[in-house]
Amino acid sequence: MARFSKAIIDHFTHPKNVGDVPAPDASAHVADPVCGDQVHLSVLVADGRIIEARFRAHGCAAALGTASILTEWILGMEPAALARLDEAAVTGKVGGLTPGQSHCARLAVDVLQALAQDCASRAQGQRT
Amino acid sequence: MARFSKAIIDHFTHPKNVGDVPAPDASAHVADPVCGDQVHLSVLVADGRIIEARFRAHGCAAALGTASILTEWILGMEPAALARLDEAAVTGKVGGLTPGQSHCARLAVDVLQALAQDCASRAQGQRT
Amino acid sequence: MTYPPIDDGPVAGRRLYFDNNATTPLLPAVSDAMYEAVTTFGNPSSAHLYGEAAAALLDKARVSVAALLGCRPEQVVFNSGGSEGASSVIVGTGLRHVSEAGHIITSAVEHPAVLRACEFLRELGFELSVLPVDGAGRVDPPALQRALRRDSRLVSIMHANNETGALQPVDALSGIACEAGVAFHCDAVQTAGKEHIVVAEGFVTISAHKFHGPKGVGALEVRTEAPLQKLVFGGEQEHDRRAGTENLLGIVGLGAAADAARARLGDPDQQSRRRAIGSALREGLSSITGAVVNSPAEDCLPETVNVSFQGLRGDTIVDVLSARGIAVSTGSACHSAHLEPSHVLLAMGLSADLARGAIRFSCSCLTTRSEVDEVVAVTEHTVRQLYTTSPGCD
Amino acid sequence: MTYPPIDDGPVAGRRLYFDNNATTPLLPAVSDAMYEAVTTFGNPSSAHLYGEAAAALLDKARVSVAALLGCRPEQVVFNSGGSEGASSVIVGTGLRHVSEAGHIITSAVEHPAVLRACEFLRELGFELSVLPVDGAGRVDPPALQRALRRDSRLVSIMHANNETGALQPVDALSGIACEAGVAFHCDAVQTAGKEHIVVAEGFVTISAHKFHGPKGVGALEVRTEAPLQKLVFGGEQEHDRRAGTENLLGIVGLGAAADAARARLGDPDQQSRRRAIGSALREGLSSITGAVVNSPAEDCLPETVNVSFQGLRGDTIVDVLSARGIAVSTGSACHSAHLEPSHVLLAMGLSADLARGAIRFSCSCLTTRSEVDEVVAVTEHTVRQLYTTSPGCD
Ligand SMILES: Cc1ncc(COP(=O)(O)O)c(C=O)c1O
Ligand SMILES: Cc1ncc(COP(=O)(O)O)c(C=O)c1O
Repeated sequence: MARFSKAIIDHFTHPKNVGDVPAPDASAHVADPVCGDQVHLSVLVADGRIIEARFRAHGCAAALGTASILTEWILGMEPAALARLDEAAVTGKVGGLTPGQSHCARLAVDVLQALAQDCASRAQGQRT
Repeated sequence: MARFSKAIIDHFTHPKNVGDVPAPDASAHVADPVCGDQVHLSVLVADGRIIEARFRAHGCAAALGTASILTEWILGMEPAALARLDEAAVTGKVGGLTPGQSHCARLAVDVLQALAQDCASRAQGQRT
Repeated sequence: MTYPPIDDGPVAGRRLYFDNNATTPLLPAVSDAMYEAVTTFGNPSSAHLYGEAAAALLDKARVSVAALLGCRPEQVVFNSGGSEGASSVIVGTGLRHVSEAGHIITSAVEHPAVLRACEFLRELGFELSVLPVDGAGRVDPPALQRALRRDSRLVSIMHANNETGALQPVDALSGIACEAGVAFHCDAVQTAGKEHIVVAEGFVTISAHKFHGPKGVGALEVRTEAPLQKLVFGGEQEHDRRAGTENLLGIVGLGAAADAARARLGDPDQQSRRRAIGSALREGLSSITGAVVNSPAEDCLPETVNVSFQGLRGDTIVDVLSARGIAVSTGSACHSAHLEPSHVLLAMGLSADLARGAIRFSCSCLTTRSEVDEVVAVTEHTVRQLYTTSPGCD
Repeated sequence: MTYPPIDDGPVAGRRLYFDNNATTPLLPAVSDAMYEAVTTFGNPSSAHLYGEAAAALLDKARVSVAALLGCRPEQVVFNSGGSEGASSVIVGTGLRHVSEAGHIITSAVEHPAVLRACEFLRELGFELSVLPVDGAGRVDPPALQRALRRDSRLVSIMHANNETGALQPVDALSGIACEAGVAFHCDAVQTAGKEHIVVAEGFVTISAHKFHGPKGVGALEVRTEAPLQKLVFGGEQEHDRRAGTENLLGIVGLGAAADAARARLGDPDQQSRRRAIGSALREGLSSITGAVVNSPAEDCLPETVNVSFQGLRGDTIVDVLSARGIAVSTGSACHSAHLEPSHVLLAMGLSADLARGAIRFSCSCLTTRSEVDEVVAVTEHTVRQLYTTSPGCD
């Protein structure tokens, strides 16, 4: 197996949606305590669906590529659905990860769950 | 340097004068106590010169080739002259010897000296 | 096969190579694979495209060698050849047990790569048992059973003997060692590519150049849980068992040679051809006056025929045949004017004189029947000539 | 030079190889010499024409390597590369003194081939002094003087560092060891073929693949009376100092690479071209925002530029550059998701973060000025993009 899937290479060489959404409806930042990789996601939500997503990341190339892929993947999703994406789903979406890159899927799941939570708590906040 | 001179190769592949001169005027047999090589020479002498020479030998290929070369080289020589041929002369005549083959020159000098002695003692025997 | 010409050969045209136990020519498939790999120059450890392309060649060769040996790819440790393979296991055992030493078992007919390494362990304080062999050159398995001790660290016994071709019962021997919990090493340098190697459990050493691969590359098969001490330190190449940037071209050649050998082993026609050539050589040589065949008739590599000519010296025959364009060897390394008789033949009970008269003819899959006939004829002529020249004969 | 294409490279057409300290491509003269030698397949130890032809190739290569090193041919011991060379001297010293042990001296910036072997000696009971280095990565000769003890067995210090290119004062260091009667080993794997190696007395390790020869072959220069313990046992090859059938094709390649390197070393035009290329690379990289050059400005191989980008990770830059067709390396082997900072850079006093941001660019005699310009431009673009992506930046 090659070290990187074609999708990951595409995304770390030509990352999509780099930066921060201005005035985001939700955002999340997670860091892997072992490898030090960090991912930051911020999104705009409209009509209960994500309509814009941006990322920043620090870490290995696979982590960067994965984060960029996430920003395209989650468009159109309901925030609550993010929490149901698991490592297997992420690994499949990015075109495969080597054992040494499996932390990228974990990090992605963590940031998606944090994002879902942030959406939920802000929605909660708005409702109350 | 190749392991064998052209002359030595010629002579051990196509040995000249193999065997024993019938009714020789002189003969000699020497053996190297270290490597076990043996050379036997027998000659006919007429008018004070060697007119026929034959050899038998057991040992390395260089010893065989050297013995064969000797049987041609000494033709026409006076028996006394044989005792004056030294290792350098033999080495030159056979086209060179490697350090591992230098015992062949020693063996040749030994057999030539023994042959000269045998000639001398037989001549002595005839005179008295 | 016509072999490449060699400068200054005195017998114009004749080139018969019967020294395949010393080394073999590359098969065209092997040199082609190496040519092709020349441009894949990356370091297999490098984390970029050049490195990945090189690593892919390495992986492919590892799969080929594993298929030849019938093991898993990760059990294959590439190294620089048979001597390193044997030394790494034996010296490695010495290093692992250097403080308490212990006991090592080998046989009297091993290659110097094994014998010298075992003798070095004796210098380090180990005790060494050297098992005797019978007239066929074989170790008796019960003798190994009796030699085993509680402090035995390693048993090292070869598969096929390089001088005679005699095969040891390594399956039984490795089973005995293994049952006693003692590590087993098999020097299979002469069998790899020629015979299936059946070792129950242990380390197996092979070398590419004995089966039409390049010289200076080989592999150690680690078919055991026994620990392997690194001897070459550095990076984590070869699953952290042998450091150093890999001999990529050599390993590619080894892989291609393994593929070709596996095809031969699985081809009944090639196997019967091989046996026919071996029999013709053995019969032809044994019919020469003065010949005594030293290779056993049974359980022997057919391509190896070791024969002594009574009263003659093997080194002399080798040199005269060489001058006639025929490459054979005495089977034992001869370093001085004083010809040492082979330790293998002495261990089999031959007299020193007969052992000094031994020469080894060894074929490969490239040897033809007409080459065999020619080599027998030239040997017969040469032997007759040497007898005529001998002081004791007429 | 255009490098051979590699399958599936995502940046069509671009292939820039700047990882020559990891390994180098074969020069055409080297692969030609190897192609030619393929048919000379004899075993150099064999006493017949095939063996003599092979031995002649071996002798020729030995003369070439001796000429490059400025030593006598019989001081050259061929082996399987740099890791074996270093291990053979260090582990060999361990084996020679295993009963009484003693003291070993090395430096903090050595290659793992030396460090791991020295650490193994520590396991055997030796004491190990690891000399520190200054900010340029250099050992201070008086520090060696102070570290020497009566029971010191070996000093092993490299010539050029593989990660930074920094040159050690090995002439002075070997002189100090030698005066104290302690054996000296110099790992000159990165200098052979690039710089003259000036070691007063000692063992010198070189490896062919670092100067356009094949991988898996090298030599140990024995420029000393100090004893050398065999590690690979068997026949009496290499003047009885390293057993095993010789890697003939590899050695022929090493010889041809040595001839070419000697020609380059003696050619002032090539030397000034080499320095100009190195300076352009260094200057280009150092002008990139965030760059800190770790290779010393003086006494450094011009072809090696080690540079850290503050706040970025070296392995990430390597992977992105690789995807863009540019081969560079972090300089330190990275085996896990957890990137270990380089022991060399840490020893020079860099912070772990800066050390993790290091990448090594290394040229060879085949590198062109336009390749340098392109690699600097792509690196600048990549680094800027990574800064933009970083959480802390804008
Ligand atoms: C039985 C046996 N073991 C070991 C070796 C050593 O192998 P290499 O020459 O590849 O080091 C050889 C051949 O030389 C051999 O025939
Ligand atoms: C300084 C240094 N020493 C030793 C080695 C090991 O050499 P080899 O890979 O030939 O075993 C290398 C390269 O890998 C090196 O750069």
